[in-house]
Amino acid sequence: MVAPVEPKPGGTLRNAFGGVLGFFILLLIGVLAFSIRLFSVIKYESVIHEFDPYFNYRVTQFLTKNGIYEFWNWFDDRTWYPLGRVIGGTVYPGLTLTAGTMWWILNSLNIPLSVETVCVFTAPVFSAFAAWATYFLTKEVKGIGSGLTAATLLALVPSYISRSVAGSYDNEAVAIFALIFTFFLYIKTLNTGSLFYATLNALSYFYMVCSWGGYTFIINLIPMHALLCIVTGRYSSRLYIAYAPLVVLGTLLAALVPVVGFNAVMTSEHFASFLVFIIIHVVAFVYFIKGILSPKMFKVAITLVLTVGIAVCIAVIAILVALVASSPTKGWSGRSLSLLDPTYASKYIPIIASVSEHQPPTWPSYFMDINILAFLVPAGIIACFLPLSDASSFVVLYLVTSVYFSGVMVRLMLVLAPAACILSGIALSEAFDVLTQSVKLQLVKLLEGPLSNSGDTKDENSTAQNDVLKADKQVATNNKTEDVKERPSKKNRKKDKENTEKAPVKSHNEKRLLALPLEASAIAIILLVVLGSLYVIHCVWAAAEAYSAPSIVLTSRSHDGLHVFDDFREAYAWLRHNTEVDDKVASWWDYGYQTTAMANRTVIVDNNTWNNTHIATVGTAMSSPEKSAWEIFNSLDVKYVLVVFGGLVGYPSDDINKFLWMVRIGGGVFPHIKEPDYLRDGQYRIDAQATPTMLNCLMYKLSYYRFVETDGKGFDRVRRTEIGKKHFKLSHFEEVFTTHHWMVRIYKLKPPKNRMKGKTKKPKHTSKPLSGARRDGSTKKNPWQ
Amino acid sequence: MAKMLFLPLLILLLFLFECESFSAENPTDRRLLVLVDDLAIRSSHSLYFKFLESRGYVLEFRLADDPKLALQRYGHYLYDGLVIFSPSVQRFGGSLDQAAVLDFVDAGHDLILAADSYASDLIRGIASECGVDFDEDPDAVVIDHVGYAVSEIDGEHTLIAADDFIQSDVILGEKKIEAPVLFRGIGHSVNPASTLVLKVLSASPSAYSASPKTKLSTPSITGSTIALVSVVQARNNARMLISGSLDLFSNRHEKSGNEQFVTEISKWVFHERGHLKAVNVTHHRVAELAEPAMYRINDDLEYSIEIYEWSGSSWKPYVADDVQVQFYMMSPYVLKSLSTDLKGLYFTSFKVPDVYGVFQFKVEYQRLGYTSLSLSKQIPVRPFRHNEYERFIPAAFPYYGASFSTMAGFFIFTIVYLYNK
Amino acid sequence: MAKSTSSDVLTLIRSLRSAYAATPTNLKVVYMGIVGSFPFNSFLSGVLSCVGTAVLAVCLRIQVNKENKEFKDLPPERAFADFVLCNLVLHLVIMNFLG
Amino acid sequence: MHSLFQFFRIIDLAGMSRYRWILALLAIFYSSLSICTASIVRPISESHRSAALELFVPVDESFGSLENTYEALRTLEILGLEKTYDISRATCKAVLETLGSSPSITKDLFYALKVNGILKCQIEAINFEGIASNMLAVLKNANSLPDFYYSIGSLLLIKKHGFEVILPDSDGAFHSIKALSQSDGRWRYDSNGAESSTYAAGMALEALAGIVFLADSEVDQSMIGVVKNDIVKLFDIIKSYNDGTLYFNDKYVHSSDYKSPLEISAAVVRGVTSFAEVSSGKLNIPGNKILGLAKFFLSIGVPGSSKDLFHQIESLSCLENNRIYIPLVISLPGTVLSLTSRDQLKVDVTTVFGAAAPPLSVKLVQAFNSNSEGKPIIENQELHFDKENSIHYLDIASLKMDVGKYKLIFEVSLHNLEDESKYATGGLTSFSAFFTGSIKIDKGELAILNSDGGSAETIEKLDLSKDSFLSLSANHLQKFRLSFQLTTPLGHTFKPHQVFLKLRHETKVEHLFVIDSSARQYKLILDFLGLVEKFYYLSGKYDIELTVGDATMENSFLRTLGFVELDLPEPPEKAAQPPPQPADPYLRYGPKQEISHIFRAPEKRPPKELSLAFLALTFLPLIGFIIGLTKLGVNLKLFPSSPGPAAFSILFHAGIAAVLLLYGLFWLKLDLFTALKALCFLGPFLVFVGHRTLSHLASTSAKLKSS
Repeated sequence: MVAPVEPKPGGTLRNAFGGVLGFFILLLIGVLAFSIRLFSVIKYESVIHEFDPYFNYRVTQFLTKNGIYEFWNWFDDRTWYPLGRVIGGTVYPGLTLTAGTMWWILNSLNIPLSVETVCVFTAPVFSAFAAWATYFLTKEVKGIGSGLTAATLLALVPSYISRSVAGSYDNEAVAIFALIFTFFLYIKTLNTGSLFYATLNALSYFYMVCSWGGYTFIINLIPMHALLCIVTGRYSSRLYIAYAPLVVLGTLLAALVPVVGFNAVMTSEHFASFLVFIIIHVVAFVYFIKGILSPKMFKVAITLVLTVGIAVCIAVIAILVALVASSPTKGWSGRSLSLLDPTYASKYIPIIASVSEHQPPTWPSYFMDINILAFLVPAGIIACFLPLSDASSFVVLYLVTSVYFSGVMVRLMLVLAPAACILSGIALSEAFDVLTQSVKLQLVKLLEGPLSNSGDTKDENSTAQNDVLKADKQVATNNKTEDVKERPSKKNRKKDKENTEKAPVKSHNEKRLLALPLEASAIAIILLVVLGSLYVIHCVWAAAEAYSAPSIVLTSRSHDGLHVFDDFREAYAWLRHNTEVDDKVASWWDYGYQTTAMANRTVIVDNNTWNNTHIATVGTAMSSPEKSAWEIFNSLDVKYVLVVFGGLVGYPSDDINKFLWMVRIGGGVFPHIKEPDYLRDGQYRIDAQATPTMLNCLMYKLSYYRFVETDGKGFDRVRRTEIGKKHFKLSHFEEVFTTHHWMVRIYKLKPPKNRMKGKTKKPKHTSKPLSGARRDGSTKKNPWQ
Repeated sequence: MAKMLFLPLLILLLFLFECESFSAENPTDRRLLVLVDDLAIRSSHSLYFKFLESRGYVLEFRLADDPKLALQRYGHYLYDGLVIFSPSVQRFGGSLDQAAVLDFVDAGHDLILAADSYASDLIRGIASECGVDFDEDPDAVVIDHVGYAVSEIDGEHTLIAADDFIQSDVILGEKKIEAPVLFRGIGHSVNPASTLVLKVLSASPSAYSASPKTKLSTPSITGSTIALVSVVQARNNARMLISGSLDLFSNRHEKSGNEQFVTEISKWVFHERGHLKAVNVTHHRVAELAEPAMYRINDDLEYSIEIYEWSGSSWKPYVADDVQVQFYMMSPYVLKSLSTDLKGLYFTSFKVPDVYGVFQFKVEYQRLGYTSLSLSKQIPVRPFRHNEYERFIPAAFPYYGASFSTMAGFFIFTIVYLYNK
Repeated sequence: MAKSTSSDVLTLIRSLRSAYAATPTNLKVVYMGIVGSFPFNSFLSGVLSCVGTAVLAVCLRIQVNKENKEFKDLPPERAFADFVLCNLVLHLVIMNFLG
Repeated sequence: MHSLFQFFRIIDLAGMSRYRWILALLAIFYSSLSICTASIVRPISESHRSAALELFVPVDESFGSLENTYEALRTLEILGLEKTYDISRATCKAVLETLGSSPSITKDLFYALKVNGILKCQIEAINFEGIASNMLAVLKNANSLPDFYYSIGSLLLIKKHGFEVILPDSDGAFHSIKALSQSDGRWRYDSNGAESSTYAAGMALEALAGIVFLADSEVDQSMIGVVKNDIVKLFDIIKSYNDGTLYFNDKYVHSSDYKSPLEISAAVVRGVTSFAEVSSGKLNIPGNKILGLAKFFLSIGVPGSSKDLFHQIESLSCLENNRIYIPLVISLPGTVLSLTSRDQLKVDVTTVFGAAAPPLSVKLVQAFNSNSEGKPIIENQELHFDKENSIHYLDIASLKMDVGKYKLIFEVSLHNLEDESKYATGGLTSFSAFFTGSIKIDKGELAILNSDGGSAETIEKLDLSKDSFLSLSANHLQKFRLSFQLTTPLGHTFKPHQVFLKLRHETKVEHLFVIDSSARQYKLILDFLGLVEKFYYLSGKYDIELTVGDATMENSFLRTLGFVELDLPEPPEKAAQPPPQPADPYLRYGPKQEISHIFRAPEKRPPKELSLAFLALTFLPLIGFIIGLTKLGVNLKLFPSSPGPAAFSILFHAGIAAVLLLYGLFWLKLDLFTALKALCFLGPFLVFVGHRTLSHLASTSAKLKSS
């Protein structure tokens, strides 16, 4: 809020000034959001980060090289050998297309940036956009101030930084922006009720669908909100306009995205929207006839309509139930099921449970990711409830749902973060609002106190009055400063009224309220500022230390300085330069994307885990004894096997630690792999107590082959034990490459033996000397006889 | 005189055959090293050696314990084939040992190994490395009291008349061997799991392998499981002949099947017969000629391959009706017999399955006595492109109609709405 | 006076139109019931085109409805322009999806 | 004394063998062998002659080089084969020009003379003095053994031809050759060559013999004595094969100048015999070594190559008439004697060429039964002599010997004593002979016993002299008993070497049982209960196969007795799997079953008419709509009258139409992006035009309102 101690005519000027200021603040927020994500580039280098980004990067390269149509129809024969993968049909193209377009534009502007650079910086750029989108959204909800605050908070929020540092070139980077922007447009439509925004809304929803699987969150949240409004009797034709076209257009557009395709109407994630669609029509019709009919006629009609409507609903529900019951996964994709029932994945789909970011988060992670916002959010909710508008109710709904989801999956913290930011933004700005006002009034009182005798209340009233006027004026300016294109809708106005009412109410009983609150409010402000600065410090720390490590290059600080482990790229470079182009490399699926992207070799499975049995095959091979593993791999034409091993340098997320998942996933499809065989009375160990099955499985052998040669006794730094079996030979595999820190080890399958041995029993030793002596004496056998 | 002549000849031949020694283009062996433990064998088996020389092989005779023995010099082999006629040698001389011999075989060269009524552990070792196990009892020989060769001086019935040959024209030649083969030596058993070993000559059901001198304990191998002569074709198509008797190759036993037997089988071992090669694998869409980098599902394709057999001097077209091609992805989706034009060309055509993925054209041709052909060629099969699906389906006409009618309706509506009063 | 009549006419037209737009939907659903949803995309686009136009028509009607106080500050021409835009987008998508 | 000699060999051999306990065994082995050899050698026979005729065939009436020619002629001559063809013309031509060309290689000259010696070409033209003189010249400054050999040889031949040749300094030559001799009796090829060879020894001796023959003056005996000593030493390094034949060989010869043992021995024999010819007095070489050599040459049988044949025949002929010992070969025409067809035990004693031996008598000293060593069965049986086909024979029927393998030890004693010093008979000679006969098989019976052992469930008598076919059945609680009895013609129990019972399951899994003899009969009891494990719990039909065979059994047989139907308990967990049977190679290869892909069935299409009908139906609402409009009496009154706005509004609708048309086209053929491009051009235009139109309309409506 602008300080109200100025002459009246300066008002417009001041508001213009405020607008410009706001614009610059936004600009700065954008810069901030962009620059705080550059730590990774500064501290490390401008590289693509962990796993999926490499795939996106590869796809982008393909796109920029071969054009959109080739990309659309891309059948990739270098992954999921021998099944191959229809990339065009199974990838969310949003991110790729965005980066591709950016690159194309830049090049057509003769700014020769490499594709990689563009990819690296896509995420920061879009986080800036996201901040702005947040601004607009929050502004729609609670005015500029909270908008700016929310934008600032989002620009800094760690959980979003974790997914959008420079180089983490992943869907979420773009999707969060799309998400917020879609919500913004929805609210906008809701507020204005203009088809134009409805169209834009549908389009941005389309972009969201292109970018991320999380679009189902939108297509479920918005119907929920619509339903909420209807139930709470807040139905308005604006709601209809905001909702109905979105469903129709959105569904059509979503169906255009190959990866979604008919799922947009077939799977149960989307059914909610259709139900609400029908309901809203019924309701709309009810209101319509209510408008044109006389009340008593209306009674009849209403019953009729309702019956019909309910009948239709029931019919549809019946159909849906039928459909759902028919489909095996109850029409829900595994991930969304695990959202509804958190224990589902761990029970049925180990492949989903195996991904660390699908685990439920821990409390510290909440504090880590949305630091103080966690405390501000409740305040924000309260602020939203006085007064409750469609928009604020939407925000609250958004928050509640996202809190639930984030409780199920760490990954969905990302969805929670914007909601938290918005609400705490609202909370903060409201708080500042109140406090600054009281401070201002206090100051006025202090200024005027000496001149007038204390008993006279009139001029105080007058001051109060012109305060009111000022407030009014400034409210008016508020309204003016609001976007000129659309007139302020009633609600805004109502809200502002209330703002203004607050002020005089306060100002009236100020004398009683503000007896001492100058200090109190001042302290409160200071506290808030401190709080904010704490948040900032935390965020900067998170951005700099926690989240900016690209997991392909690792560093470790020890007493003798900084160590850099660049083993992954070493290994992939080796593969690229020392193997045939058509060789197949088998590894656990985590490394599939990197292998295809960095080593350009065909892989069996990769991080796009679309075929469970194929992954299970690899898992089975890894957990089988050497010979059968060799047979499995050979049947897949595998030439090289790549394992990641942290035992030497203590890199915890290596294949031995992931091994149990391989066993589970493999056992899920091939029952002869049983998890208990690998566990010594329930716990997983690789030392002398380990089970023989464990000590003979391929993964163990490939990881610990020749490990004992490093230090005398083969001490595993990750598991902190000595390994169980130390000296053994490999009969069907040969080690071809091991990186400098032994983090990646590459083995080659030996060709089948050229000859087949016989029984190879050694002759009895009792008879040997006799025969020997008989022949090699002086007397040979007469060759002629 | 012989010295004067032999040495330069050998050198000349060495230089001559550097270029066209054993090779894919000319698989017949040329230079053979014959290891004997008594040079007298050269005269006692002279007929067999004479035959080999008449086939154009260059024989080099060495004592098995010659300290200057070496199979390879400067990393490449001096010989194409090895004939080990030294059953009693305990260890080879020079740089030669069991491992060296096996490496020689694994390098694709051929081997003839003859044990005798005694075989040293070295010989047994080599044999069992190739999947042939001689009877462990060192005194055991094959005895057959029913099917023995009648002669007034041999009463032990250790010289047996075996006529249980393998039925294969490739290995034993077209001409049937009438007279039985006279065999005196030790029997062996082949590893039943091995798909590479073939019993060429096996004993009669009444035979058994034991020492005729001592009283009989349970013999380890009896009856027709006793293999007298076996051949091994390694995976790299190196061929080995393992015989339990050196006597088999000697000059005696005229008017028996021996001579024909050993000559025919030697031709096979030294790749004069049954060596196939496949060339010019081509595949393309019907009505196209260029080989595509990728097929689309439901394409019609044509596949062709040329197979030739080495006749000992030149490549002749190979004629058979059982060559098959697989269109293979984890399991064969299409498996078709190829039809041939009797000039070595085999061809077929089929429709690509409606399953996309990385397929392989596999030709796995393994026949008794022939070198195994196994080629596979990788080819991806992609699904339809977005614009390759069928369009304008009559079944969908109503939908089209609806869409367009709504468009028309919309158009009319705009006009009407705007200008109506 | 004239104003009101015209608006009535418009109302009628619009309701007529939405009714009209709805009919093919039912038709098509019936048809699908008969022949099965083979070219599913065509079916979908067909249905949704009708639903879409209907919905849009309704929206337009709501917006230009004079009784509706919410939209006083939204001139009918602008509403119409939005309507046209929305329709064009809709039909583009439908055409793309029709296959 | 020979046997003593053999024992020495054993001692040093035992010394080299690491295992103490073998010593005794070997001692027995060798001592048994030390009574001369046990090998059967036949003298030169018709087969050699026929082989010679096959091997020596002249190509365009010559045998190639003179050396070969000589070998051929010599062999044929010895074998006494009349030349069926005439090669003299061509060969003599060669001989003549070889002799004619004065400075010719001594070797060729040598063979030319040899050939000439056989062919007797008319060679008056040649001046032998010239040849002789330059031979002498060669001899004078010869320093390598071949030079000596050939020059002396040719001089010898010239002398034989009748020209007088005088060797001036025979002692000198003798010494210079002797200088090449080694301590162990071998010789070197030339003075500076290190390696000593037995072959050289042969040449040297022959050369020396030539010198002694040519020597004008008597070579002094001391030298000859030394040489004789060398010869003895040479015979000390003679080698022997395991069948007792003796031969000479060089330790290691490089393969380029390879000399087979045959060649070397032949050379030695030639040398020694010829030296024995010329030297006065007797060489003391043990007779059985000469005999061993002879047997060596004979044991070769019929060589495969002409050279081998030549060496064999020539050296045999040298042995046939040498001054040391003339080997007499004792041989048995047959060592397998059937009792049923009352064969005779025949022994014939001949020279190597099968010529009749001097009068002698053969005695069967001892006969051992090989499996019961120790006390002889028969002793000192004189063999009868059959004059006309000069063979010593004995009726085995009279010997009362049962079937079996025997070791027979014969002794040859010459009648008149001076032959003792002429002939080498090898003293005692042992042979192993087989007396075969047909064995009587009876009391054959096959029974299935119950578990209690006593009571038999089924008993089948079987006659093992012919194939019978029984079908039995048993379960795992029962026993299987087979018993029979074997008796020799003389009524003793007979213990054959091979008595097998084989049970073969349908799945080719075989189980072999060796039946051993209890008291007088062969009996086998199979307790299935103990065997289920061994039988891999395989129930079903087992073929029963009995094999009885022995070297001395004339009616060895392999019989299928039938089958037994076994039912065994179910295999428990982790029972041993039966061993894999080798896959039949004929089945393993061969074409596979053809596979063809089953394509997805296309979606079912409705009849075209139906679709068309519905197509028509879909247009009905449109028509209804238009009708409705007309019914409502819509009008375009508001259409702007003034030209500008009119144009704009027309353009506006044209634009919309264009866009819709574009959509139509897009659906028909265009792709998305071309359509979008076009839209990019149309869009702004439309916006602009639309804006104008609508604003105009708005203003008009506003006017209306105001008015």
